[in-house]
Amino acid sequence: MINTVLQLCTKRESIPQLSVEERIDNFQEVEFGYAEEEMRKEASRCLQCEDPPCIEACPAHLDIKKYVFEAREGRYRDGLETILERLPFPATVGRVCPHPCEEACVRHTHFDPIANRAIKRFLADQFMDADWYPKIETKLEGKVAVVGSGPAGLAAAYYLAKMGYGVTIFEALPQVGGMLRMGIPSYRLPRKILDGEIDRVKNLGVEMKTNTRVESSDTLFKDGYQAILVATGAHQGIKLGIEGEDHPKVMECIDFLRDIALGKTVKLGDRVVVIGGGNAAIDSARTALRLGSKEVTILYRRTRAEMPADAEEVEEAIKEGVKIEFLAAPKKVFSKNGAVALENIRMKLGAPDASGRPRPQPIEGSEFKVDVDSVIAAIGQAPKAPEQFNIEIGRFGNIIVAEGDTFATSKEGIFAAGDAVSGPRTVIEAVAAGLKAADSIDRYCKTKR
Amino acid sequence: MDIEEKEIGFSTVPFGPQHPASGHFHALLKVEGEMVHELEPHPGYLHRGFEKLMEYRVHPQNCALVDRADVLDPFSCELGYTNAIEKIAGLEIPERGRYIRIIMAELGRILSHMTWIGVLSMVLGFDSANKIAWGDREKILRLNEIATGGRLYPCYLCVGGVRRDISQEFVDETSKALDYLEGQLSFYDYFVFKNETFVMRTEKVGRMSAKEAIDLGATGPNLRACGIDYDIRKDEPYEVYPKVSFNVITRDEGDAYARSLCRRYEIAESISIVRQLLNNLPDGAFRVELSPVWAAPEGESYFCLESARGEKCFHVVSDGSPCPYRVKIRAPSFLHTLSEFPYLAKGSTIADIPAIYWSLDSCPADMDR
Amino acid sequence: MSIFYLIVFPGFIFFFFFSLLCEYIDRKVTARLQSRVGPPFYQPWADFIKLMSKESLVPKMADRKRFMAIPIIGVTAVVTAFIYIPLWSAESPFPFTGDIVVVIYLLSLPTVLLFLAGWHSTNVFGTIGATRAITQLFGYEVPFLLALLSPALVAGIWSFSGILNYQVEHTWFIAYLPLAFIVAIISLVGKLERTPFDIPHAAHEIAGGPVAEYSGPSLAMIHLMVNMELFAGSALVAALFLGGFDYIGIIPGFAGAIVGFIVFLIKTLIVLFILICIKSAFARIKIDQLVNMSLKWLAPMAVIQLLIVVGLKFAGIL
Amino acid sequence: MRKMGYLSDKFSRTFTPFGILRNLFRKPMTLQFPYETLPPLEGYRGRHALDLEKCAGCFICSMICPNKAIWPVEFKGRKYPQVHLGKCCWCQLCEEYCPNKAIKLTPHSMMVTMDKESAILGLGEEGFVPRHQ
Repeated sequence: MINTVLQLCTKRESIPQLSVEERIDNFQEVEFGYAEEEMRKEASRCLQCEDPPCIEACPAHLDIKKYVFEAREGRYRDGLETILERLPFPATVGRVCPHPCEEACVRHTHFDPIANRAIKRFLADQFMDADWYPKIETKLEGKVAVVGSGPAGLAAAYYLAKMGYGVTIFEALPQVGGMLRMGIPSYRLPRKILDGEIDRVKNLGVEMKTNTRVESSDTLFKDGYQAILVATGAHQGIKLGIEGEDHPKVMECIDFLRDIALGKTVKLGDRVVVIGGGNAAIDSARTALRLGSKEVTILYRRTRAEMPADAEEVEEAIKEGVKIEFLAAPKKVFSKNGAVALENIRMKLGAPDASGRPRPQPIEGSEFKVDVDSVIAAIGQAPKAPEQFNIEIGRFGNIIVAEGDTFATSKEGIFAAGDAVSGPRTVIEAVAAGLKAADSIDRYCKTKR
Repeated sequence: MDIEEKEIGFSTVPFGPQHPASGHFHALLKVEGEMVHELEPHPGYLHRGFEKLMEYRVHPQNCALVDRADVLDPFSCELGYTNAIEKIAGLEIPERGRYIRIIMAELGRILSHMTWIGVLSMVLGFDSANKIAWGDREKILRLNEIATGGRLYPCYLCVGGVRRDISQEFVDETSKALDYLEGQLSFYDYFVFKNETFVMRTEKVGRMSAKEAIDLGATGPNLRACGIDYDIRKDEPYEVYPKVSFNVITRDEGDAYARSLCRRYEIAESISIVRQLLNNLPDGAFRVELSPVWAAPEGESYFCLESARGEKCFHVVSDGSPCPYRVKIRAPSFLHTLSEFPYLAKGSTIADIPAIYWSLDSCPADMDR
Repeated sequence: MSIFYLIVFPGFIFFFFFSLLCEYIDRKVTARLQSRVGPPFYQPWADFIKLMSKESLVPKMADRKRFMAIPIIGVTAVVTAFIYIPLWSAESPFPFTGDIVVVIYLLSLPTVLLFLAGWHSTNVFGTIGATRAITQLFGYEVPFLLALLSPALVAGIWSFSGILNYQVEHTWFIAYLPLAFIVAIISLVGKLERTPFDIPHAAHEIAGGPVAEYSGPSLAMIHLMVNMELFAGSALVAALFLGGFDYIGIIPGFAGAIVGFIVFLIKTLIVLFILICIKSAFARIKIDQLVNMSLKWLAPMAVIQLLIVVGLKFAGIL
Repeated sequence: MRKMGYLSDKFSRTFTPFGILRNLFRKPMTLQFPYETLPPLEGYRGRHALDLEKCAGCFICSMICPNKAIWPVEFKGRKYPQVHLGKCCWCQLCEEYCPNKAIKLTPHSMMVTMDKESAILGLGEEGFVPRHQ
């Protein structure tokens, strides 16, 4: 049927948020989801394309057209079921996903794209504590070990358990969730939601051993595990590479966010400088604001257009009072009787480098000094290579995986997925990788039997 | 035709809708021999209901639709509609966009006057002038093709500026075409406007004094031919007209011949205006990017502009949705055909009716909208 | 032999083809004057055949027989008029004194028939067109007759052969009677209802006037009649004022007749060219202006011309 | 004196129109249309052409069309937009707002058809591919 031009030219329903004053000093959730009636209106804006670009753009190829249509019809349960086929924890992804599907939506250029993430989140929130979640289909006697409980590991465990394998997850840190818990602050992803979704994986009979580092793959094989999935993620922060970097006040953003997540108290002082432009930098800046520091500035080498962070996140940060210095990079760190001084240099954009973004060149003699209380470096993460499995490791510490979707590493029976393979990517890509790894492990186990 | 009229000896001659001279405008002439006693207009044959259609369309669609309202001078409709909406929203158009709009509006005026020369001479039986005038009109249509991609219906304006930039090729082509037209104007002088039979057919035909013209609501060349120099481009300047110097043409006889000369010199004025604009055309942005989702804020505006036929005004009421709530177009031809024409036709002969009708340059499409 | 004259050579067949050729020349040259390319040469024939294949409608109120008869009478009138015009020698195939009067009368018959056609078609436009045709008849008939009177007066005889022989001996009448030539041309335009004076079938006011109701073969006949009248009229003026078949030098026998015939056609085309220029240079004027002009300007000029001729004849120069 | 001016004015007015004779010696302005045509400009808004791969089937073109000249039609198991050339007003809004530039107005303007059906741009190879190219 042909929608009228009025339906095409309706603006997007605005997503309700906490005002800046209420959220500045606490870790309450910033964005709460759509009300039902608003969500129905937003879902009815979808044009139901014949071959939807949003499905191709989504790394997990969720059937967005189907679940938005079901949301519009009011059949929320069917909508959630179509999501659960390819995504085990919709509530989490519904809050933190950088929604590539909305960039690919046909309405993106002129007509305000559909808020797929908010619709997915609404569907997930409806049935947070429902009990009809899918159970194990058929019990198989195989056993699979998953090292690392990040989104990739959890997703793979979920699907393997659903297929009937006995799955145990080994987690080095005291709590399960990997980057979901450590990297993402609770104002974006409340812990209650995360725990609810992880319990859903537990209900499938997945055993989770925390505080246990896996020493070597042979011990696991001896314990009767048929296959091992390495999903250790990318927790290794990249060093700034400038003098005076090892000053105690200069922290790594991953360690800073992990300490906050684990409940330790970190003293930052009033003036905080965050170096970097990704989501991690924005999160650490906003967390610093919530911890009480007055003046938080972000230094970023390039301009706003090239910032890898989400556009909405940057806007929220600016709304909350974070100042962003573009075209500036740290040069030297001075420590003057306890206080930290940071010497930065102005940059200008040159020819595009390997990543296609213009390469910043320092402008001679444009140094300027800034006195700060603490510095957080958030210029990127890299995967820490798990040597104990002696599998082939790439140049940046990422695990080399065979071509195609087998996710098999150099050693037979050991698979790898998530950030550990691809480097720091989005949550949804890790989940997609976990899903594919689960299928290839299933195929592997069937062939071995 | 009721019965008693027959006794008085009037016969009614239809100046019908399918008539070659009337162009879908129907009027009943009460005729006694050759003398026209009274003319009873019957408009409505070309009423397509634009004002209602526009209430269900977003602004970009309306810009493409509205230039069908006035068939012979489509640009003035688009200019009127877009300016009315911009007036409500208080939108600022980049300088280059303004210049391009007025260049195309003036070219539209030249186009409309060339068409008028063609049709008037066709109606007076002057076949060769019609063919030559419509031959020269092709030059302007070719310019439209180069600039906007469409010939008569440019669909070129949008709220916030123009949809395409004009290229250097267009600028050269325009100056060439304008030089050619200027040469042709001197040819028209001695071939059409100083032609004995043309003068015989138009002099002292459809004469109205200044006071009558005002009472009848005449605007544009018809009013200026009666000696009143009322030109909206001068009195209430809009867009870039303050930056352009041109003079308002007035004659004082007020008959068909005076109206013809008014329009002939207006072509010369328009040519000079376009030249001035082309010489100092600023660079830079030509459009404010607005998506169809954009909605004009609540409010209404009344924007008048000088179209080829006279004062054309757009009264647009917006209720904050992407579609206008109500659009009223004040079309100059409405008054030309329904108030001036019956008044002037009283007492003239049948042969004068088409001459008066087309000397008022009233376009039936513009009248009925 | 006379059957051949009647049917083939100066008769219907030749006249039919050549008048359609005249229409082609008329349309082509007007097009070129209006800087258009103009129709291909077979256009008039194509129009004629197309119209002949169409159905001929007759208005309910009109009398069918008379409505259909008018165009045919018109065509016969013009063809018989053409027979008497001498083409290749002083004598036309059926010479007799006074044949100019017959030709003039037969050439003015079409206008009367147009009036009848308009009246019979009971259409509003038809009646207006018919009345206009008659008023136009008065307008141009008087000057036309006066203009043709002066050559007959100079030659002293009312017959083509007399006038042509006179022109062969002396120079063409255009040299003697320039005023009469001008009046003849202008009133010929009135007679043929061409653009400055095509008021009866003014396409834009009364949609075709008397011929509004005609369609199919009868309309084809009317167009044929108009074309034939165009050719016959310009042949008449060429014969009377430009010396018909006369050319410098004598070529005896049959060849001379052919050359004479060709020279005559060329002169007719010259007159036709003058008519075309007038048609493409002027707009249509109103009926009262026409009658005004002809009685105020054309008739006095023709009378002045007659007085001059009488004066010269009396003084014995001519 | 006015009389003389009047007369000379009338005299000049009757003979200057013959200046049109100069057109006899000039090239006519008109072109013999089907055989000689003006070169089409590349920006000209003529017949539509649809790139079947790029089209996402969102039908924004049919919604934005002021005359509702575009509507979906079944073709190779999927719905594609179909344009009715009789209703289209050549405003190029469909091309401007098509998200992945699937529908375009080509400068091809020979759209004379003898039958009504071919005025509706059907979908087959012949449909959206301009006939004379």
